[in-house]
Amino acid sequence: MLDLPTANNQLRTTQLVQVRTESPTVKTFMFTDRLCSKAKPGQFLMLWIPGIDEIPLSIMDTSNGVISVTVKAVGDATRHLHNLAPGATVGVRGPFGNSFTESRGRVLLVGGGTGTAPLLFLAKQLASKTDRLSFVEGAKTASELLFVKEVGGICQEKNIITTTEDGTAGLQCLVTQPLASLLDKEKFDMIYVCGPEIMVKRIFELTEARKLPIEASLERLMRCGIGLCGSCVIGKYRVCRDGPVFNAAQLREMKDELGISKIGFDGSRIPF
Amino acid sequence: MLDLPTANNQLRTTQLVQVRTESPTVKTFMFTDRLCSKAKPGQFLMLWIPGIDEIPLSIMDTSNGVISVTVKAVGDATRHLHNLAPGATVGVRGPFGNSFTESRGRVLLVGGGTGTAPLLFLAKQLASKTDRLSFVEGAKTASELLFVKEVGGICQEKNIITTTEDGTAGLQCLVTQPLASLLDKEKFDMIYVCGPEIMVKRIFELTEARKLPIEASLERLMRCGIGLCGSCVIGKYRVCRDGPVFNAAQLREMKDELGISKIGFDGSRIPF
Amino acid sequence: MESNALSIDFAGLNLPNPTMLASGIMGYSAESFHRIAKSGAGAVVTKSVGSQPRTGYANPTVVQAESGIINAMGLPNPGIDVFTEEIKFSKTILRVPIIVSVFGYSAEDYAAVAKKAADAGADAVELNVSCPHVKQTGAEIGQSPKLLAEIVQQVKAAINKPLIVKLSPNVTDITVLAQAAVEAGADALTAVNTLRAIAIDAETQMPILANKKGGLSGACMKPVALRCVYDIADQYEVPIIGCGGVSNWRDAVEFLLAGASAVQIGTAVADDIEVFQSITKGVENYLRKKNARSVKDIVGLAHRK
Amino acid sequence: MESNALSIDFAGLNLPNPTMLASGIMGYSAESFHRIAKSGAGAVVTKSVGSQPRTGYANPTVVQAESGIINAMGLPNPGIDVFTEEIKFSKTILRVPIIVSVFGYSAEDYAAVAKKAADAGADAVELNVSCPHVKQTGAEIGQSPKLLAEIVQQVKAAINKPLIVKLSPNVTDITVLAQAAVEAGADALTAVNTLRAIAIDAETQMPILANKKGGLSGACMKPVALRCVYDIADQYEVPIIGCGGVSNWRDAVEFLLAGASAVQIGTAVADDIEVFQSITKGVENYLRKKNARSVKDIVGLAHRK
Ligand SMILES: Cc1cc2nc3c(=O)[nH]c(=O)nc-3n(C[C@H](O)[C@H](O)[C@H](O)COP(=O)(O)OP(=O)(O)OC[C@H]3O[C@@H](n4cnc5c(N)ncnc54)[C@H](O)[C@@H]3O)c2cc1C
Ligand SMILES: Cc1cc2nc3c(=O)[nH]c(=O)nc-3n(C[C@H](O)[C@H](O)[C@H](O)COP(=O)(O)OP(=O)(O)OC[C@H]3O[C@@H](n4cnc5c(N)ncnc54)[C@H](O)[C@@H]3O)c2cc1C
Ligand SMILES: Cc1cc2nc3c(=O)[nH]c(=O)nc-3n(C[C@H](O)[C@H](O)[C@H](O)COP(=O)(O)O)c2cc1C
Ligand SMILES: Cc1cc2nc3c(=O)[nH]c(=O)nc-3n(C[C@H](O)[C@H](O)[C@H](O)COP(=O)(O)O)c2cc1C
Ligand code: FES
Ligand code: FES
Repeated sequence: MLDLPTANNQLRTTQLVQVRTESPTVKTFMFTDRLCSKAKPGQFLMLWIPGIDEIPLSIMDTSNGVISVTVKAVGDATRHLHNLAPGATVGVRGPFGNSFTESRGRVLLVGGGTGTAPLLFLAKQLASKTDRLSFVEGAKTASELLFVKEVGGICQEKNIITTTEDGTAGLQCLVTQPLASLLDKEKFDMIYVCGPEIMVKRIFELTEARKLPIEASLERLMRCGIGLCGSCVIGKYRVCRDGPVFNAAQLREMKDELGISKIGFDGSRIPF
Repeated sequence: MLDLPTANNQLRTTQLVQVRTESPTVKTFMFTDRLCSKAKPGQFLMLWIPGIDEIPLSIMDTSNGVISVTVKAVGDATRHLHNLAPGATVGVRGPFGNSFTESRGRVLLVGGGTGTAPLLFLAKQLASKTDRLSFVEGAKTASELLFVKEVGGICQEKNIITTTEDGTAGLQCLVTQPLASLLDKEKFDMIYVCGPEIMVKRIFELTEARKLPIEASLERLMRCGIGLCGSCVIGKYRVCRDGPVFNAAQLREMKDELGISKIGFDGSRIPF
Repeated sequence: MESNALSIDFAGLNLPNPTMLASGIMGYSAESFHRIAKSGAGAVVTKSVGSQPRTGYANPTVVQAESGIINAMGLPNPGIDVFTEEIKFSKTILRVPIIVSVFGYSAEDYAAVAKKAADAGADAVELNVSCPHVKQTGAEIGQSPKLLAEIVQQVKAAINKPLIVKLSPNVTDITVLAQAAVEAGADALTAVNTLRAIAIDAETQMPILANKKGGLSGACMKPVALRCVYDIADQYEVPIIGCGGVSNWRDAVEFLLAGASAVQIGTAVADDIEVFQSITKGVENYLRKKNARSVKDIVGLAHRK
Repeated sequence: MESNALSIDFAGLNLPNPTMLASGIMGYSAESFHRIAKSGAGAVVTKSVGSQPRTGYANPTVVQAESGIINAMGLPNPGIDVFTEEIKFSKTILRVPIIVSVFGYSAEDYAAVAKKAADAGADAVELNVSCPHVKQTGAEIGQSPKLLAEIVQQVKAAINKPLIVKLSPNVTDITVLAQAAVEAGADALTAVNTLRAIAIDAETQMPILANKKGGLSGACMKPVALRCVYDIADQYEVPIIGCGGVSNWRDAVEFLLAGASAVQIGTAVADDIEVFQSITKGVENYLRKKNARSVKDIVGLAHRK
């Protein structure tokens, strides 16, 4: 059983111990936190950037009690975060949400953008437990392909596919493109997905057509992180509390919204 | 370590499962209570008689998870309690306070009135652990001698002395009277006392004169039971929190008040 | 579940049981209300809606306190015009009453939003009067008997659905506000909204919430909310919904005994969305044990001499 | 322990550290004050004393709440004439200031008691204005700016020791009361007393406290007490003692940051009488870590823009 969300909800402040640049737009931030060090792949935390904002971030690593989050600078909060150096104080709540189930057999992970981060955490956990671990990763351009080295250390090269939109590395296409044939060619016992919602939606269509099991991690506007405020609702589910990881049956229930609309800051439904 | 008082302070309601008449003025009330079933000899509870009062009572027994308290009808609350039958609802807080230390060797217990109750609890605990268990008990008259049978089942007859003021049983004298010679005659590794404060004071004088170890349980006006309100203060100690059991060193510190004055309902010092 | 002992007639609404979702909890979408109803709620209250959309405050909007949470969302809501669709859709799928919580900046504003909500099918309207009033920034409308009465009168005139006024606990004497609301025509009262509070972080030496101050809810405030209900019920014969710190059947029973006819549940949803069901079951057992034939048999019993 | 960083000058009193025993906690005897001082308190406040002895309410006078307790003692106290002896004796054995808490039923009554306390050697007087006022039974004196000002003026005129007014949180706007007290001559404020609350027992269906209603204290009320201090400090430059839910150094620091210059500790004494010492140590470490040379360097920092 997972902890009750309010049990992990106390805000703790901690100092950044390390900041690593992963790409021109992405950095990994490391800090210690006792509660988050027990987090499972798929869970997220709320990171407070004092005086600026508090944002949800997937946990990328917990080894040696050091928590890592991998963040893309997309707006005000993430840009401020990118300006922080080791020693800076941040606040942490969590871990929150459910986690990926632990599958055996042949497993496929599909990551887009920073969605690769929680999948890397998952891959490390599954490495010794699965028969085969395949990884498909996409990005706009070569320099934005995250964790190429780390993934290479876990999966055999023949089980890794990378795509870029500009063709600067791997196949020149969207990450969804090589998937159709891969799914036709190879048998997978579980497909884990994390990335932009449109990508998740496409991949879900592929797995549905083939009746394949899938677990996808979703992102929604989050405020409370503990299932109260309703900001993160999709269909009948709260992404922060019932997710962020959803299985095929659940994704089916939310197909009127998945990749189509989400709840905006004012609670109204806004199209993607 | 004992539980923090506030951890046991939640009021629970429970039903009386049995009421036993011990003497013309004393009854034993039995009920179940999870927290109190872990109580140690010397600890007390606060018993709520709904709509009437809440009073401190020593725990007399916890066997089979059934809590017993032995109560003398002396005023409004205790008389109302005496009128309750099995099935009646009462409220319980506690257990509170410290407990008697667990001595080995030759042990003497001296009880007056309902003060015999916690000593009986203690005697049961010590029976198998001590070399010799002696019991001295006093009352006004034969019918008020409590737990004569139970004490007889635990201590050898030669180690039991009873006194009554009217001579209807045992020696005709105060319980303190046979003590002086007993203490001169036999060696004791610990003397436990519970009863009216004047009795405690006299016995403490006897043990002090002989430099004998003693632990005495005291009674003071109690309201909060958790060390806040100050109603039960004697010297620098709170009977509810630092006691009710005090050792020789502590009794020495409070000798200006022991058996001399106590704090009344209005917080002023009133003489005994 | 729809046992007779549990069902209540509350200010004209028929509730299968006396538990309701409190305003502001998962309160935006028909699907959420549907799920909450399936989790056993006897009625749902929507997030407070105003005449215009509001994005609310920046994060942090929620901070954990000892046995409770402090929130300052800033009333994010899509505005009544957009929300009308959600109300209509909700009515097509919900079997329990939907109560629309409204707020405004003036009596006219309140009345206009309430009317739209009622026209869209709201079974009742709840007035959230704990938001700061424009002309007198900082102070809550729910702290002024005069302002409150004015708003209640206008809203009452604008709708013919039950009107519930949700009172603020941040007042010197809640019975004065209760009286103002009832005399102005309120059909029922919800007692209470959150307690004004703040959380400060020692490390950064600043208030944690982006809005600095917020409202305290959860188990920690129950004794205060219960006292508010007790105080009102002691003086007025108005139907009351108890709200504040309810998280189990015992809490619910305490509110009923204090004089509430129903309870709303907010913060406890975080730890268990099935809380409505478990409370209803617990209350049902309790009624059976006490040989009470109906929830209403125990309402206000704590006031007996 | 008597390090310079920790010692404060509070409204003319010299405290070795900014922690104080709150009124009503072990507050009757010189020996208790002595023990509390040895446990590290920088000052002690006595139980509230009136002109006449009072036996207080029947038990139950205390009931446990979630993360706090509710009490209704009914101001048991021996009356100022008897208590004078305790003050005098306390002065002979205490090395920290003793603040005598007084209450009354009229301005004259307050002034008379305060004068006797001051004459007996009280280092300061704290006015407990959270008790019901005779002419207007039920309402607290601390809820009426006018009554409060009257009392403060008369007491101020009667003594020449620092006068501290302890405010009630059960008001619509605590800054109004703070202003009334300060303008009437209060040298400092204590914020706050307990929150009005009730506990009801589901089994017996009755209020648990003999007095039915009581005051909620402890960790659960900290966010409200902290907000009260923050609100007052936001508007006035008066020395404030934070009170309500302080149980560790972090709580104390939060109150200092909110604008308090010292803190009082009540309920936390139940679980640990050494709480004064551990808070003082924690604050000392904190100041060192923050390179602050004195407690006063951090007072009110949470108000920076
Ligand atoms: C469960 C979850 C896990 C996430 N994990 C990661 C991660 O590992 N790495 C990463 O880089 N990003 C992650 N995100 C996204 C990240 O939270 C947003 O990029 C960030 O909040 C943007 O904030 P901003 O102020 O920089 O951008 P803004 O300019 O404020 O907004 C840019 C976009 O970010 C999104 N956003 C803004 N605020 C929030 C919020 N409070 N909650 C959710 N989305 C918001 C909105 O879509 C918005 O349009 C995750 C989001 C969720 C919900
Ligand atoms: C730690 C402790 C353990 C006790 N254990 C027992 C026990 O096992 N059996 C037993 O019969 N009695 C015990 N007592 C005494 C018992 O609490 C009182 O006899 C009882 O409170 C009397 O209440 P009343 O209303 O019947 O009498 P009242 O008429 O109210 O008072 C009679 C006398 O009882 C004492 N008393 C009254 N109220 C209280 C109170 N709240 N706290 C303490 N004393 C009070 C006073 O000395 C008073 O003068 C114990 C007391 C303490 C402090
Ligand atoms: C996250 C959150 C948002 C809230 N939003 C609203 C709101 O929009 N309107 C309102 O009247 N009350 C709102 N409230 C207050 C609740 O409805 C309720 O009165 C309060 O939380 C006390 O109940 P509880 O202890 O069960 O949570 C909100 C509470 C929380 C925790
Ligand atoms: C048992 C008890 C008795 C109290 N008696 C008084 C009192 O006589 N006068 C007073 O001003 N405050 C009294 N108070 C209130 C405290 O001084 C304090 O304001 C309140 O408990 C909040 O602080 P805390 O959370 O640290 O306990 C009492 C509180 C308790 C718990
Ligand atoms: S973020 Fe509040 S419900 Fe999910
Ligand atoms: S009974 Fe309150 S301090 Fe002991």
